[in-house]
Amino acid sequence: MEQGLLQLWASTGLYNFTPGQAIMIAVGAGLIYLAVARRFEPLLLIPIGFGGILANIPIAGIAGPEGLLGILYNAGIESGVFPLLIFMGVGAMTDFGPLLARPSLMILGAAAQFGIFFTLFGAIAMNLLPGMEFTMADAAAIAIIGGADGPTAIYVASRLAPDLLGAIAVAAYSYMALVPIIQPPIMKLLTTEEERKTKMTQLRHVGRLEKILFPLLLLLVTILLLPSATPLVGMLCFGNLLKECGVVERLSNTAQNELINIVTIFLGLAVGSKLAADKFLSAETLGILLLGMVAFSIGTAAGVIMGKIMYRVTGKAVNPLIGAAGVSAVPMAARVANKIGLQANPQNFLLMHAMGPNVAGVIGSAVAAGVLLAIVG
Amino acid sequence: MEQGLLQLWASTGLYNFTPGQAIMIAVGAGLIYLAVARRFEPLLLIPIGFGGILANIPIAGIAGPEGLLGILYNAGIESGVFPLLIFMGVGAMTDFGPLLARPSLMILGAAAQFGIFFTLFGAIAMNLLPGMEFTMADAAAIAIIGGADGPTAIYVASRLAPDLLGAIAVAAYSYMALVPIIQPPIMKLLTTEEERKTKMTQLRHVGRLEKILFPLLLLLVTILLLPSATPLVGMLCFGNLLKECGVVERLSNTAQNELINIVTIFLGLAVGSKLAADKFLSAETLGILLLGMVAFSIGTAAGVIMGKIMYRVTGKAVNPLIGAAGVSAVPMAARVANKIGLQANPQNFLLMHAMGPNVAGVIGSAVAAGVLLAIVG
Amino acid sequence: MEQGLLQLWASTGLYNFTPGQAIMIAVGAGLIYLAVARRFEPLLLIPIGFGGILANIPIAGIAGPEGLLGILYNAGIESGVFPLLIFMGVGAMTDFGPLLARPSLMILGAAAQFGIFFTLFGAIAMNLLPGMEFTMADAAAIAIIGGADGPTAIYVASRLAPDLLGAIAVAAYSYMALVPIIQPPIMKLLTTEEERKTKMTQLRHVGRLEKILFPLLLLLVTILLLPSATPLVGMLCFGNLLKECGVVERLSNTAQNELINIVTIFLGLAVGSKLAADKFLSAETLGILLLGMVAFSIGTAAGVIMGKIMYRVTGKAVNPLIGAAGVSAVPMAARVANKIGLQANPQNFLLMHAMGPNVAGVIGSAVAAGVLLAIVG
Amino acid sequence: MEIEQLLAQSLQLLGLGMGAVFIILILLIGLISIVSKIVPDEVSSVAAAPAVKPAVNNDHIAALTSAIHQYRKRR
Amino acid sequence: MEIEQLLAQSLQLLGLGMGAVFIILILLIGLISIVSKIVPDEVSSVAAAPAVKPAVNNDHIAALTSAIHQYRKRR
Amino acid sequence: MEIEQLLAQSLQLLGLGMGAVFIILILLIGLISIVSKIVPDEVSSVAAAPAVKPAVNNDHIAALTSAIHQYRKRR
Ligand code: NA
Ligand code: NA
Ligand code: NA
Repeated sequence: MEQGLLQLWASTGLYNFTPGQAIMIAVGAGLIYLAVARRFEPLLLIPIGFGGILANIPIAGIAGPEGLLGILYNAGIESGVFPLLIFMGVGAMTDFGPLLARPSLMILGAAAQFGIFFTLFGAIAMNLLPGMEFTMADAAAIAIIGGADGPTAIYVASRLAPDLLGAIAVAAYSYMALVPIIQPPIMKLLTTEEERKTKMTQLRHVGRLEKILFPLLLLLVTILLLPSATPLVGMLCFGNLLKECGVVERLSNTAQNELINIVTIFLGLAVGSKLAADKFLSAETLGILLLGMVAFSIGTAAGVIMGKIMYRVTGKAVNPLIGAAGVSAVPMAARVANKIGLQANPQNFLLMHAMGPNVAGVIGSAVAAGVLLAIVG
Repeated sequence: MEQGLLQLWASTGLYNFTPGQAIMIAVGAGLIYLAVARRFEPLLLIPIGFGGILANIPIAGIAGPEGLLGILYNAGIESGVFPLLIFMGVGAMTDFGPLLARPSLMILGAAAQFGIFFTLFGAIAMNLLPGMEFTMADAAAIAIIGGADGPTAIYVASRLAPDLLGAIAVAAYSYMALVPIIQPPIMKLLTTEEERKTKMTQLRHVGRLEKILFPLLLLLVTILLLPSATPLVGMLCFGNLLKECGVVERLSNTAQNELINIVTIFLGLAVGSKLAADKFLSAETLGILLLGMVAFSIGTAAGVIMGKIMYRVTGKAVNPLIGAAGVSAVPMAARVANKIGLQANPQNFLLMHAMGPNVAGVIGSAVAAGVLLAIVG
Repeated sequence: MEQGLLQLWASTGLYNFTPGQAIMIAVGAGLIYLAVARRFEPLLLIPIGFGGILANIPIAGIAGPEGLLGILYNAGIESGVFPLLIFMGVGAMTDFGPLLARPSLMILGAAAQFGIFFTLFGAIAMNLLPGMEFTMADAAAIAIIGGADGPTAIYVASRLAPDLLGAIAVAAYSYMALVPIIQPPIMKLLTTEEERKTKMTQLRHVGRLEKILFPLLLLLVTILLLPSATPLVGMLCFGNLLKECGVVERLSNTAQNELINIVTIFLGLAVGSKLAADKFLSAETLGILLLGMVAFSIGTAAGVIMGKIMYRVTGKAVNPLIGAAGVSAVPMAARVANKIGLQANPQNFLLMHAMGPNVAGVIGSAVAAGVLLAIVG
Repeated sequence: MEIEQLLAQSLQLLGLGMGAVFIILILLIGLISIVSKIVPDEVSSVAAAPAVKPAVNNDHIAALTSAIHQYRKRR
Repeated sequence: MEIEQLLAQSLQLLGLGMGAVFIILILLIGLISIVSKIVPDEVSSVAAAPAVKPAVNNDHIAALTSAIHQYRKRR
Repeated sequence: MEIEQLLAQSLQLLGLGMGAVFIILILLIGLISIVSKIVPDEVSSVAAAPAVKPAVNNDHIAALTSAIHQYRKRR
């Protein structure tokens, strides 16, 4: 009996906890709090936070190779399958109409990717600080946070720096949720009241055939110039083709509902498995959080500055605020541009105009991911 | 031609049948009959019964390592993934409100787990009979039938005694279906007419925040005291958090509909793969069926007796009948308590009062499973 | 910088394309065109065509063992899981009522399988041509195209001739889409105006219990006589039992909606992975396309001729046109029979009468698949 | 294998295959006809009732138990 | 193992198991009771609002950052 | 690798990466503009019709066949 009691006691969490595990369980709970009370990207941060709690339970080994989270991680993230399926679902949910109505605004979605590559440089420069040791692969994986796109970040991190995946995913989704906090001051700082008041002309109607052809064109260009981006871009295009072609509605519905929901649950739990204390509680995580913030800010600034250039070039036909939406973070960044525009001019509805650069930003960061995978991977 | 005919004849089922296979196909058909005509847990027993038929087809090897059922078994049951996902779905479908409204009734859900541990002892004692050879792991896997909870039983059996999994799952779901037959006589035997007439006061309203916090509290306690139960309890809590937090409705809906349906189909077929004649048609199966019945009966009795204790302690504020719901078998056991209560007093609606012990029984048997896995596993 | 540019250039598609890959990307786009603009089986041909494009992207390796398509292929087609799950969904969507109402018409579904076995002979005979080298396994896999049933063809091809799978799947689905072109001339050639005018008496009502028993009877007969067909037939019967038993509606709904949609997406993409240029662009593919056409035509003819026999035997109670529906290609072939019937006699509605042979054709080709797997496999 | 052999084998498969298909489907026709005569026109009330009460006897366990006994006796 | 030993072990498991079940559920009863007293009757307006505006401060990053600092100090 | 080398490489990546992003998106802008001019304002009636009758010619097989022939000739 005594022996059994001892065995039971030795198998309690109380007996086996490490301080790191306790802290990480608190961090997981904190993510859940932010997701529920503050609506921080709850679809991802609740599963990630809960997965983080499960991963740090002593003895149970839920994040180990034979535990549920470990199995999900190996099957879906190490293989790259989950982020690609999410991207398919994103494609099936995305309307590229606003982008097609005024394709020149895609340039804003390109400019905002400057956040990614500047951050790459910044991450390498951080090696000058003591205690930081980022390889080029680490730096690339961190930089992709600046893409403001969750599945892209997870896909790249799983390929280049799996050990940092937990921190990168948490940073990416957290900053996406923080876009309404991070972006406005930068946008206001870089634009004049007059610029912000700029109204834009209504978007032209886009025909169905153009919408069907777009994913195929996008894939074609990516195939010709950057095959390493085709897994991501390809699945985005596939999902979008399912949506736009109009003849496979049942597949499109499944891709953007049940399938993406199932994969989101699994992906979130599996990402949570990388919130194990020994990997997460390190100076690198602080660096990642800092660099992620830099990436978002620089990306926003680059987008706005390109917006100012277009404002001049087009003779005030483009409101520079929509440049900030180029970071992606769909549709949050477009909403922020709309809100700041309304503050300057209550008749100034920028939402649909910002959606073009916004979805262009998704393409832009997938392309950037392709470059990083091709050269660093 | 002749050779071909012979080859074809030698590949017929008629040529290759063993008597055991024929009997097991009849057993599978019997389970389907009971599920369809008698509504014995059809969601599980139809896939299990059909899987049992498929598993016993000669030559085809459907339950073998390269057959569909074998693949599903290895991917989902040996790994533990399927029962855990079912548990997540159960969590997303369960309203812990009645339990939170009157938490003291959880004690009834604890008492009913006596059925599990008494049966463990009984299974070991059965070794005194000739022809029975249950190891401690076998006994623990059989005992968990007394938990009256299908996924818990499958999860524990897959870890401790995979060879007995088929019989254990069949017994667990069959007895869950038989709850309206097994429980009433025991309940009536142990209670007086006056006790059964006891009315209970209406349950208090439970706020949303309490419901959100409950799964986290439950997980916390389990982490601290019994980490070996956290895979099961954790997924139950995760599912329940998805449901209650209110910000991820699409994930909650998927967890309690499409995902659990898909997993139920796969789980049932995979469990059926363990109805192969050579494993199932043995004295052990008879023992399992007998012990399962004992487990249910003892669990019911223990719950009712604890109910009688609470009846006295609380000054007749608790109807002892709801103790029987503590075995879980949600929501059947709660309905039975309600029905017997109505027989004694047509104004006596016990359903919601019995739901508290009922869902507490799910937690209780997951905890019991954790103890068995920690000490025996 | 130069080095980086060179590295990037050396990683472009433009630098790495082979002519075969470019052609196959065009073929993939062509399949998508036919699916979207001409409604050629879009549910399958869009994923297959898109998968074909992805599989032929240089460098990216999407169809390789670590690429998404390769992973899906290994997990779902090499294992046989995907076609079997599709068959389950087909079972859950199929109403065998018309077949049960007049079972004698199943003979038409048997006769149409002559297309399969004649094509087997034809494929072997093609070896007499230079450049063709079909083994018996290849021939059997090609012949099954004549079954006019996609999942059956993919299942058999994956077991007998995985290298030919891409061409076989494309041929099978293309000809299924072409049924309204291929069948009418054959049907008109072999029947007289008077025969085509034949009206058929209304079908009797079929009770629920008969519908529940049918999948079990079908499985029983298959088990006894042809176990090698039981994976396919078994899953068809399982799906149908879920539908007809009436007590597991949620499983039936999931099997015929979300689950089959998810598997269709994965199956299509995975089949596309076999459209790699080096396998597809060969004389064999031409042979397969030719033989597939022969198989459909012969199957149609055999069905119609058996229809003419029944027309005589029954004293003009059977319209020979419905024999053509025996090839399966559900429900297209039944619709074609209906249409040709209406052309001969505007009051002659054959649709429901043709559905019996139509679904019998599914069973017939699954049985034929079992024979091929038993003897050739 | 020589082409002649392959051709012979494929002819044989043609015969066997069509034979199997016809035998199985004809057998099925027979079984369906028998069932349709045995089975009452509408399904038995037990199965059709929308919310039937669960089993009223133990024939389930009895069935399993007797199956096992039967099997063990035969061995 | 001898049957006596097994029986003894299973009796021990009975005690330990029921003990664990009761301890955990009783602990939970206590915690739920405490929570139900602390928590306001209806959920705080922040969480209940159907379309709350996203976070208004940086306590998120602050939380993570301080967690890491705390941990690093302890090591 | 030395930190100087890493910094140089990352600067290079910055140039290459932004270059690739701009080239691809600008190319896409051009293609979209061309397509929007070529494509009729509303989709062709063939594709838009809700229940189009299936293919009326054999251009499908023709396409595949010619693709294969073309390829085989080139080899
Ligand atoms: Na982006
Ligand atoms: Na229980
Ligand atoms: Na067929």
